[in-house]
Amino acid sequence: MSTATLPSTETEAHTHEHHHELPWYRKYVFSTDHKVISKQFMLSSLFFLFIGGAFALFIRWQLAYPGTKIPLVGSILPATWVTEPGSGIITPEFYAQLLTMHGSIMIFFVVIPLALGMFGNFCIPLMIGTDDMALPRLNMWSFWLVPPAGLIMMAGFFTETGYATAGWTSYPPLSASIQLPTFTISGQTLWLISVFLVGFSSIMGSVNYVTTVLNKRAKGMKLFDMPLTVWALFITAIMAVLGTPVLAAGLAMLFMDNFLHTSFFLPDNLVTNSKYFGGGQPVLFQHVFWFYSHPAVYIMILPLMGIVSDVLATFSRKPVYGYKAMVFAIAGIAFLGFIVWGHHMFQSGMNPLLGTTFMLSTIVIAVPSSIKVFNWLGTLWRGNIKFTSAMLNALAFVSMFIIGGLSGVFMASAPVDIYIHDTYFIVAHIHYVLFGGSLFGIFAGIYYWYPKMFGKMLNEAWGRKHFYWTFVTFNLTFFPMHILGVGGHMRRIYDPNVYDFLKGLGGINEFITIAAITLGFSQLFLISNILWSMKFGKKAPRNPWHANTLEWAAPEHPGHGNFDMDITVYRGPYEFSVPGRELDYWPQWEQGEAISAHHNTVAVPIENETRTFGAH
Amino acid sequence: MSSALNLSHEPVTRVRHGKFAMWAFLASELMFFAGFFGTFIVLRNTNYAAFGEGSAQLSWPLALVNTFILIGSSLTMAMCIYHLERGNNKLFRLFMGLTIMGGFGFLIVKYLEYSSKWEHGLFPGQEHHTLFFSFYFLMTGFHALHVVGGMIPMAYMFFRSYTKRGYKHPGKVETLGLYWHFVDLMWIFIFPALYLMIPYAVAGAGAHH
Amino acid sequence: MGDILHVLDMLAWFPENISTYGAELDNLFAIIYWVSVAIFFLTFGILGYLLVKYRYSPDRKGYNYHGNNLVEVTWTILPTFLFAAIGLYSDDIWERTKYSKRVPQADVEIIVLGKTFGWTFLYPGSDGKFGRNAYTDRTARHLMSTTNIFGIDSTDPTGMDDFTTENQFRVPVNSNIVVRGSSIDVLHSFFLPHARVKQDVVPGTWMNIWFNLFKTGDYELACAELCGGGHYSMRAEYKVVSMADYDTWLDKKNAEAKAARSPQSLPAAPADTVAVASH
Amino acid sequence: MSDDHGSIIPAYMKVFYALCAFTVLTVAAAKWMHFPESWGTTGDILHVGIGIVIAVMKVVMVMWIFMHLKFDQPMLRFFVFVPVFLFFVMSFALNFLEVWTYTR
Ligand code: HEA
Ligand code: HEA
Ligand code: CUA
Ligand SMILES: [Cu+2]
Repeated sequence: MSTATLPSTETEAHTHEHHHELPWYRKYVFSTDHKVISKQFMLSSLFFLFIGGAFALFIRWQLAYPGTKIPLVGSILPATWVTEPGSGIITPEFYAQLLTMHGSIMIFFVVIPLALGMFGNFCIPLMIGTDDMALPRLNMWSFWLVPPAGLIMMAGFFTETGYATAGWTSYPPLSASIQLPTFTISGQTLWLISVFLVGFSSIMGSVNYVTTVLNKRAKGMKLFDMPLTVWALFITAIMAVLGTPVLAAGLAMLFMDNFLHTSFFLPDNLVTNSKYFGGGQPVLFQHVFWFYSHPAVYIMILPLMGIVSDVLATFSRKPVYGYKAMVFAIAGIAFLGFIVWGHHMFQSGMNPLLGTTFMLSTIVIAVPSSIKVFNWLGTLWRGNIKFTSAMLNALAFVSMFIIGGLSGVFMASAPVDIYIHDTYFIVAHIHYVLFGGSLFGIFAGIYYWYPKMFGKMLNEAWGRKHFYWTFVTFNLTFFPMHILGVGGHMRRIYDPNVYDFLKGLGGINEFITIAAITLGFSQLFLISNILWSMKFGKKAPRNPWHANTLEWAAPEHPGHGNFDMDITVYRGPYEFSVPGRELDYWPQWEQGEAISAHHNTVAVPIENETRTFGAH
Repeated sequence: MSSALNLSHEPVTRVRHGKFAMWAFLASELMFFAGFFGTFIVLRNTNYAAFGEGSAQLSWPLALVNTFILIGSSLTMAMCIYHLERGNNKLFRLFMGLTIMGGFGFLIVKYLEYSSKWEHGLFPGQEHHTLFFSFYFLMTGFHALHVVGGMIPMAYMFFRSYTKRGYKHPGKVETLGLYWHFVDLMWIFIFPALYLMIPYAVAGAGAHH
Repeated sequence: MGDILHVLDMLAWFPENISTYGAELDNLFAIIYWVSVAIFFLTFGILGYLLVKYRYSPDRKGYNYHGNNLVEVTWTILPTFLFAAIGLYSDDIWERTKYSKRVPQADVEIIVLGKTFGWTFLYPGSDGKFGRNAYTDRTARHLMSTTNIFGIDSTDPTGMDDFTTENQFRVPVNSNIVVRGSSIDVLHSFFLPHARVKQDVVPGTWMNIWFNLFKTGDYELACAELCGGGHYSMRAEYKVVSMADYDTWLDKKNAEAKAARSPQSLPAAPADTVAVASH
Repeated sequence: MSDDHGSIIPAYMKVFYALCAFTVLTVAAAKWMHFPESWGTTGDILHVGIGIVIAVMKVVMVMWIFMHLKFDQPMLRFFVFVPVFLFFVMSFALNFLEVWTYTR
């Protein structure tokens, strides 16, 4: 048993902490320890999840019961948000602000920071067996840009125009606010600054991840010995490094259009009374925006694909099926992700010829995605499956991603997209991939690594409750949205009852809202579980899931420096249930016969493999 | 205890962390300017005449001077890394000083250019502003910010070299050097794109401003 | 049970289709839908089977198996063919509905401008020809203003019978309607749910939109691109009428337009002077 | 560093002189090379093309020598190739197909 051979770490961890004697603010606030930074990302994002979620519930109330008073909080809403003070009925303008803030917060302050910031920070150094990131100080800054950015975005509330209103996609000319005088600080300019800052944060983080993965792997760890989580984070980081700056360029230009009334995205002959110069192209912004934001949707899901692969392997006690194919599929998705951005613009007025090319490349993305799905199924095949909370969430990821991905194929077909573009079909897709995919993946990761993060076990019974409630109400909330979409219900509309052809859909809207409220409150299980277990949870053993990857070689609650022993990697990350061994797992760090990760049959000795990439 | 462990070993790729990260960051920077150039090309093609007029109003001799300044400071930067690596603090200081002066020189010329643009009413919001000048201020502005960003650590290193121990981190200088060459490199594209490639006036596409 | 099936049968929820190519789009949707349903049941079936069959049992171990290249290649190639087929078939339809060179010969041509928050239509009148305006002549764009959003050159006699309508329009049944769309402020999207038409209209550019409707009746036009607080209310109504009815209507509008604008009264502001079409 | 075999300074100086020369050349080409009016946009394309070719040559020299790509791990070159590739993809999509729609 591997853990038996390890030194007891209790005392050592203590001497270690005394040794450094960092002041408290260096330990918990401006810490350079990747684990602390990871927790900071986690807490700030969960906080934003609640804000974004609360906004969503406002949206839902309005759609189900247009023009009625919002219960509970209606009477205390600020006067600018409601039709008249105390009425509790939100205005159309505020509705637009709500959906903009909901989308922006969920994407820029919840999923990206969780997927890339939290898991990137936590998993990479531990899973490659090193003490910290390559550049810890840079890492600290990559977190500390996020809270100010969040505050800046929320500060839109104090401007005259309120929050940004142009949707999370913020297409000009609507987002160029030319009717405002120059040098106005509006919700939109703050939005632009804020997103610029989080973008910079993810660039800094990603630069660090790329360097760390390539430079700091433990002795003996080839690239193809890395767990899929690390692979996925690594490739995602590359995408972020290359994609984010393009968005930043677009934001800079849009900022100038807002603040100085330049006209990068404003054409001649806009019939307005204000002064601007013309000559620009509105559709150009969409190109620049989606050049980043399509890759960004993969930034939001690839890390979770890696995590889910690890969780599935661990709890079905089986190697990941087709490890190498999985790596190539991730790389393939990442590459293709950069050449499909136009599928958001089929109806935007770009050249239809481009529509053809983007449609074909988009449909091709379904191929690496299917490879991943089938390999996950293959991983379960002949396993010995334990339904822990982490596993349940991982399975939900797989199944919900299938649904969300399939609805993606509808939209990828440009002629079909003519009708469903900008309807609730898209909203259903968004939430199936982002909530059903990313967020379930994030939950899986949290349940899986919580013991290593906090040294305590989460309460399993509550975890399951959280899962079942979430899974059921999630589907009740978002599946009917497909139907709304097929019925022609446009997205981003304040009151569907204006249209005769939408009159029959009110019942569905109501149903969705009730489910959504339940869904929102189901999240309280998660939050209370996290907070309660930090203090009162059972103490976690070193390797609670009997997993193979290196983070489980670290002490129960690793301190600065992570490991209490030298790490050498002897085999791939997924040697579960090796025949002839008593234990059904075989950690990467445990000495013994070496096995590589990616051969196709049972146990081939390492001598037959040529070590290529960066071996020591 | 962690000091006894060998977790933080030699970089696997044999490229220092800082340098590696800088290259990754430069890839990012390349994409940042790629976004500007991408839109620039499109809008130049659709506002052919206006871009021609705007471009003709810029002062290419000043920009030419600036090009030489930047090339020169790139050279001195390369030199100062060379000398610091060989432990020659004096020559390091000399070349670092020259590089900083290059940066200052560049900014001064830029200031002259900008103030003449201000006088001619070419700033955003002023009457003769056109889309071309939006690009001009966008690209040269971000470039100038990059220059300033490079000069701050340079100044730090420069003043540290006056302390008793001198400045002892050739690695950091090398990393900064990469950045500085990148700034030079971007200028090598910006210079012809804005100042020299004046679109031919094409008949029929009359100017609208 | 029947009700549940109805809810799950997504195809039943489409609003009635009234355009010629709409049937093709719906059909393509249905094809992808049934393929997806099949994939759904396939994958979920396998998943459910695996989860039940291989659930935890203390006296069993997992299987140390890393995968098989042949299997891997198979399940790469099969979906590739499937998706390639969907892609190629889709492209065929796409070209026919959207490519500019495939826009058919117009029986009726209309210009539409979106503005916050409404739609204005310009009809060429009974001569079927537009006069000089911002669409027909790029150099007339400088005439565009808040009172003359189409940039109509009122000195051009061809445009004498051109008339506008607000938030309402009419088209004849069984004819090729070609709409040239643009916007005067922000992006809007010209969405005819029943006709399966959607096209963003972009200020500064003219979009080609075309359709051919086979059923008469009253329908709605919606805006499908967020354009501000009033986005939800940017609605218009349209009537699909028989050719004969359409002609009578045209004549009536022409008479009105001519009466409102004698050739001498120079800077005409059509949007203001022309009475809104009464249906 | 890999420049231990003899000094690298001559190489630096050569690059510096070449950069200066190319700078003069690009100005000269832009200012004194004219194509007949009748060539229309072809003239502009040539004009721009020459400028770009010279700029690319300059930049390659800077990266190859000043930024040590010649001497360092070849892997670092990917940090240049990949963005350049993506830039081409982006520009292609934006221009070669897009302009046609916009100017319609
Ligand atoms: C995590 C986020 C995420 C992910 C992973 C995806 C994945 C995909 N998305 Fe999605 N998308 C978004 C987030 C995401 N998307 C968001 C946020 C928007 C809206 C933005 C906005 O406008 O606000 C959007 C919008 C969007 C559009 C624009 C729609 C419109 O506005 O009109 C399109 C169009 O093509 C699209 C397509 C796809 C496709 C083809 C995939 C593919 O990657 C899916 C591939 C997966 C599968 C295909 C399923 C698995 C495969 C199988 C089960 C095997 C099949 C088996 C056999 C064939 C045998 N997406
Ligand atoms: C990860 C991303 C993510 C997540 C998790 C969610 C979660 C939810 N989303 Fe959202 N959504 C987006 C990303 C996301 N969304 C994006 C990108 C858009 C497009 C925006 C745009 O058009 O620009 C969008 C748009 C969008 C719309 C369309 C708006 C429109 O077009 O008009 C709707 C409508 O129903 C909606 C609903 C919901 C609901 C009900 C949830 C629920 O899952 C929320 C569940 C709630 C919580 C998790 C928080 C729990 C909170 C509490 C328990 C506290 C309760 C307290 C009070 C009420 C005071 N979302
Ligand atoms: Cu116009 Cu929405
Ligand atoms: Cu996309």
